[in-house]
Amino acid sequence: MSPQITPIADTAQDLELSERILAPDGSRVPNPRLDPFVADVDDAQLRSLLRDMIILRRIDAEGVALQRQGQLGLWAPCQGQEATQIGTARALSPQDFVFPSYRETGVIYSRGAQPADYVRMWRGEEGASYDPAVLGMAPLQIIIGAQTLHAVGYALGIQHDGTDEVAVTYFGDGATSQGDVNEAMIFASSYQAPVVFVCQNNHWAISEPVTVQSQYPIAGRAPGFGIPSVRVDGNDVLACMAAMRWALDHARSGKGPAYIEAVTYRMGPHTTADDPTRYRDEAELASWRRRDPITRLEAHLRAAGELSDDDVAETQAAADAVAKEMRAACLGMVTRPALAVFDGVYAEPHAGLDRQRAEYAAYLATFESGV
Amino acid sequence: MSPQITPIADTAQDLELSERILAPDGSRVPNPRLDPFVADVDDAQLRSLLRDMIILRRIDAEGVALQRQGQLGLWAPCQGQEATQIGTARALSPQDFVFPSYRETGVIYSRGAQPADYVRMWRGEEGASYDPAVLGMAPLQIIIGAQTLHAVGYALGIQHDGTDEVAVTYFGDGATSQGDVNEAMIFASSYQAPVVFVCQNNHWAISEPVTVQSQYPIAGRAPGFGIPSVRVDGNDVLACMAAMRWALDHARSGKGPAYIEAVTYRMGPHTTADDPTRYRDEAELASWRRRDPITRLEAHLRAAGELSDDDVAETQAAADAVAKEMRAACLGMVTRPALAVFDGVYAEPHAGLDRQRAEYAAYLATFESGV
Amino acid sequence: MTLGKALGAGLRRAMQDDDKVVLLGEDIGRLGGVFRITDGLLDEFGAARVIDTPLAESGIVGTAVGLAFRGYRPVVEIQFDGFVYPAFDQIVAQVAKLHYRTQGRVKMPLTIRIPWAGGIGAAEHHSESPEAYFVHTAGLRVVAVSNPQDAYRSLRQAIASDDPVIFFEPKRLYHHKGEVELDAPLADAPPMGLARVVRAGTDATLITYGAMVSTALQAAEAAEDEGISLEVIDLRSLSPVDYDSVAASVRKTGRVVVAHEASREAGVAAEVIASITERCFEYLESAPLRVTGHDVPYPPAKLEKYHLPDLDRLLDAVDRVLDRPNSLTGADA
Amino acid sequence: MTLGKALGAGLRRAMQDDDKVVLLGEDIGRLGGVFRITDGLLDEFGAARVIDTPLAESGIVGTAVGLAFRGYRPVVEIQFDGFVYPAFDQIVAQVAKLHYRTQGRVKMPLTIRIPWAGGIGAAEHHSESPEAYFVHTAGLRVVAVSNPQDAYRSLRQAIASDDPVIFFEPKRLYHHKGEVELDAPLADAPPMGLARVVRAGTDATLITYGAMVSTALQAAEAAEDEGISLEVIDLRSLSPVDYDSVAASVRKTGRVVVAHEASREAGVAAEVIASITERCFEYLESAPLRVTGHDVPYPPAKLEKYHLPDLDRLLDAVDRVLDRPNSLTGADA
Ligand SMILES: Cc1ncc(C[n+]2csc(CCOP(=O)(O)OP(=O)(O)O)c2C)c(N)n1
Ligand SMILES: Cc1ncc(C[n+]2csc(CCOP(=O)(O)OP(=O)(O)O)c2C)c(N)n1
Ligand SMILES: [Mg+2]
Ligand SMILES: [Mg+2]
Repeated sequence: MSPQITPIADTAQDLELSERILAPDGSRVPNPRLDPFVADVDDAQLRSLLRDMIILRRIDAEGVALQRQGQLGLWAPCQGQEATQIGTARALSPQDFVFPSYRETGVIYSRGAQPADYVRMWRGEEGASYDPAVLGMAPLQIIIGAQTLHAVGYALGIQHDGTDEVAVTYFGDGATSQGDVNEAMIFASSYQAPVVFVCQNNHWAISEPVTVQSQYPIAGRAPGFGIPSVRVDGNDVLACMAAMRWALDHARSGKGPAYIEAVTYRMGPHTTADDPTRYRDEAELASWRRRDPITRLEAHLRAAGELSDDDVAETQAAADAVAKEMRAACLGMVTRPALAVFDGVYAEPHAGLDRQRAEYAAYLATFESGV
Repeated sequence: MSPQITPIADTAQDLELSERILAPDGSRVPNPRLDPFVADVDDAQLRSLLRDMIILRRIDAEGVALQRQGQLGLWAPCQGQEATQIGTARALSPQDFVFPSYRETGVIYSRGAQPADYVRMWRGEEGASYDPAVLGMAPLQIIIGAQTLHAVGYALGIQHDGTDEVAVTYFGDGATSQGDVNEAMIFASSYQAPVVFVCQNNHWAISEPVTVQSQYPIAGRAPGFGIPSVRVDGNDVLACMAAMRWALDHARSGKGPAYIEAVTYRMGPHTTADDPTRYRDEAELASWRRRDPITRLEAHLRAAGELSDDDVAETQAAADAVAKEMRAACLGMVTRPALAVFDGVYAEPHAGLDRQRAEYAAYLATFESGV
Repeated sequence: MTLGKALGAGLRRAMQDDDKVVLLGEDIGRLGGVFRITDGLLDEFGAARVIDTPLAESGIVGTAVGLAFRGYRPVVEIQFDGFVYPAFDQIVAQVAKLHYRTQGRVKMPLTIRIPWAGGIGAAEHHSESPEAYFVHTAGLRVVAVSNPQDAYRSLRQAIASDDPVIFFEPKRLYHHKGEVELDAPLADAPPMGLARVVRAGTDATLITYGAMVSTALQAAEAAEDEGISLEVIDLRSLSPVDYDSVAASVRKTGRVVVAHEASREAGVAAEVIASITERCFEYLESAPLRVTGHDVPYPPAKLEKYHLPDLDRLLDAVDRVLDRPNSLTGADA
Repeated sequence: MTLGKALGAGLRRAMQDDDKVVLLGEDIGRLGGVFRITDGLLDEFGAARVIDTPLAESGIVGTAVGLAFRGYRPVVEIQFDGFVYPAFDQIVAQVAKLHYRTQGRVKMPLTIRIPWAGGIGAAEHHSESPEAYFVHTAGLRVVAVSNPQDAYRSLRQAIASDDPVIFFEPKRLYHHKGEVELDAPLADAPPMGLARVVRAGTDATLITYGAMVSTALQAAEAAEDEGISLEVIDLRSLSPVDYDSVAASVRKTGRVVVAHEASREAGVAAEVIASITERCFEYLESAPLRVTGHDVPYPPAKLEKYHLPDLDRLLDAVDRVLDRPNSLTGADA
């Protein structure tokens, strides 16, 4: 009595169900739906996408290294998801506003981050890693799915203001189970809000395979809420960029929300606190290494004679330079003084807290010599 | 890029999109999908369905009257939804367990309620109107959508026990916006739990038309979660029964959850505290009066020569008798004594509450003469 | 003007003053809300500013957070007290924390209006007193009103505040009337955080808020007949509590009763008593007492009169705090 | 045995004793939970009893409620303290109320385990102390453990209880070791609601729970060096609080400090102090004091040491409650 949906317990088959432009071996496959959205993307642009992905991978590796060295409390690696993040974020305009989860290092990068912007939160110095107004991006969100509703509200504001900006929200496959994410689709659909949902289906929510959340393609949920969707190969940077351009066009032109499921893979641990060998096969990881998004674009460009060893070496050097700056910014951070614990709770004076602060200041003062 | 879904802002068109067996004028229309599920339903059974609907309407009217007379604090009328409730509930087996919202008077009736079972909660005497174990039905649920998750958990228990019972949950069109209802679909799908979702789309959530919750057929959401669904004319008792039998068969035979959207109409106010003239057109109501579920079945049976004026008169008399019993049970209720306010909070002794109870008892005792 | 109408007037005024003020909630548009507080606002301000939402409280508050990110000042109506819990995560983990998380780069000038508390013979979940949950949550301000004038003024102050405010409206007072100065400049009003001495007295201090302020005043009158002078304080702001005013009173009377409808364990009265004890220990002549709802879920309507503190329970506590058992209730006589 | 292992042993034992016990949570199966508390249980009891759930806390608790309707005794793991809020509605409006709603016809023998509190340098939402919300909620029992023995025993008691129990596990103690009597009959154990005098003393009573019990013991040792005798009480049960034990101690010492990591306003310490004041007013020689987290959202990791009560802050409070400022901290010296 209902449309048949194919279960996707198996990842190989899974990937076949998604739209792509670049095959895993780097060859270009015609895609009548997506091609028009990247007709303008020439080899120079492809090289620049590759560059971003390589730099992102380096930033990510630096994050892991800094954590291992005790300089960060935690890091959530995005290795394997570079095409999804760089491809979609490249399609954004600066005026668009992003509501991310915690794994969108590539989106932070694409929004023009300064070196320290990657680490302030993970180092435990600040609640937010960067200034939302500067990057056009809400702080990293740890509560799974909560940000999707914020994006819808922001989009309602855009609608009310009558501008053509778009709100974009990123979330994982696990997040799709949260009530908030479903409510976000409902609100977005009811108000036809200019919001784009980007689900990064990286196959895992910590130790749970995506089949715990859904045994069916996640992109298949959106149409039931009246939201058009596309399921795209998340390791194909061109397909990701094309899908995002489609979605942004759709939202920007007043047609309401759009939904992208990017099928990708988390190659590293969930976070630096995680040990994925406890729950997943080496074979699965190996099969995804063969679908590495960076290798794929590199193969494509090399086959086209558009990439030299020098190009790659130059990019690696640039990436190392970014990583070095990030490290320096991280190590150079100065923790705020004790009383900063009270800063910024309220916008306006609060008698109770102000008194607590004063009491604590007096208490601290008793430790100061000579007092 | 996504399946087209037709918006359903208009109720006439809306109804056409649903499955039916009896046309609004009572004539029978062939329905290859649903007919097999009610092949055994003969005229005697149809008369008994009509009887139940008429009695239910009478019970509902008595509820309204008792409230107007100050005997109940509130009442949530189900007038107009008799076919949905009687049709689906008739398909249940006694072992199945129902998780209702607050408007399922017809389901309470079908589960074999005693007269007082309709009113204990609405009168403010008890938290639950009836004994869940006796009726095979959880207490009325006021928190919108919360019960749908309970049904899924109960269904998990059935699965674990290896029996062929089914958990069934009823909820409204408004409820479909709640996170809980969406999470319930996700959990049910992941575990392939034997649960049937029955959405009574009565077109309104208090003053909000269903289009605030969804501009698309609600039944269209379930397939995206991997749950087969059917959209049925909720004023066609035969179609409701058929759809429910399909859904129960599906769940009972280990195929997992099923979803029914019954498209019906709330002819009365949301509750006795509501004034629907503030928000809806008389014309809309009038058009739905022409689709009255009772009139429809009555027309069908009369056209077939299977219903006489005497039959109807007898049923009305029976309905009046039920209403009389209900009234007597209501008026005969004795409010529990003051200290009952402490009863049943915990299953086991609780030092804090036991002390409070003793203190309150001592306080009350000071008012007793001579103490 | 009734308290309900005063709230409506406050909303209207706030919307006129600042076009970033938008309202969101269930049934607040055409219906004007189940309590008619937003009556007429849809017609006046249009559907873009008076937004009927899908039936999902987390969705409502989460959407309002997004509007605040965009520079709006959303005012959310939760239909009844018992329906705020699905939004608890968004309130506690987002609304309360975003200002701190971003060190003020993102402001959360949300107002969350909650028709509140019991005594109206309602069904389950329609008579809750959840204020302590929000008082315990750093980053929120919590206001509870008790009369039309305060309702009008503090609702406007809440909306104008750059901080999130949980705004409790005692629903059993919606139809109560009182004078409202509609045109007095907001700048002249007492700040939102201040308590009010509703009645001056010398023998004991009765501290409460919301609908119980009038019960407390009745108690003070009854006590006066017996020659006992009670000071009655309406806290008005539950976070922060105006402990300067409270302590001034306690230093004068030395005896305190704190009353509310909410249940007792870790409720607001516990907070007030612990703080009073910290600040005024040497002034206390007897143990401060609590008169509260019992530690039970809100009972069925027919039993609520045994749950809610009433005049007699207040007087009984006053008797005890004054060490004269049963003199006021006269029960033993 | 570590506290974490003791909890695992408690779960295993409860599952062996009663096949109606089923576990639900995120990552509790193959991974054994992010803290490995359920390590090995999937292999031992199978996927039907150790259930990895979709990522939705309301869904987890709501599903557990349904299992309880069916006669099961579900044990839910919330992955971190800060992720319990999406389940707040199901906990407060369903878990806590169903027994009362049905007058005991439906039992809710749920245990909701919450890895809890701060001090581990974690990211936001991973160091919350939400216990007061649940203490304020009638219909729930609330337990907080501080050592392996209690963890093992009271988790089994919680699961065996026909009432819902919110079970707090101080995550910074998961690796702390202690003796655990694995085979002592549960029937011989002290009932779940009892507090424990961890160290007897005469000059002041230090009341706390969870990970701060060891800080309190350190304080008592430091005080002893100065000739001050502190009694330390581990509440263990936060609802109900064992006020008989607490009051007995306060009547002896006359001076009280209550400490917890959670923020202060309307927290558990407020409840304890208000109740002590009610019961022991005439025994109090100074104002009971609170040492708590500040009324701020849990701060970033680098600042948490300024937020959490530590030995010095406890000693400072002891000094003040004994009216001998800065004698113990020695800070002024
Ligand atoms: C409300 C809530 N519950 C649980 C968690 C713990 N948690 C953090 S990440 C995560 C898995 C998320 O998986 P997914 O959405 O697929 O995103 P991914 O980590 O794969 O990018 C979980 C369970 C959380 N942060 N918030
Ligand atoms: C969580 C929650 N939010 C709000 C309400 C208030 N409320 C009661 S019924 C109702 C409308 C429900 O509409 P629908 O789901 O369509 O069911 P119907 O009343 O039409 O049967 C609302 C908003 C509630 N009971 N629970
Ligand atoms: Mg994932
Ligand atoms: Mg409806």
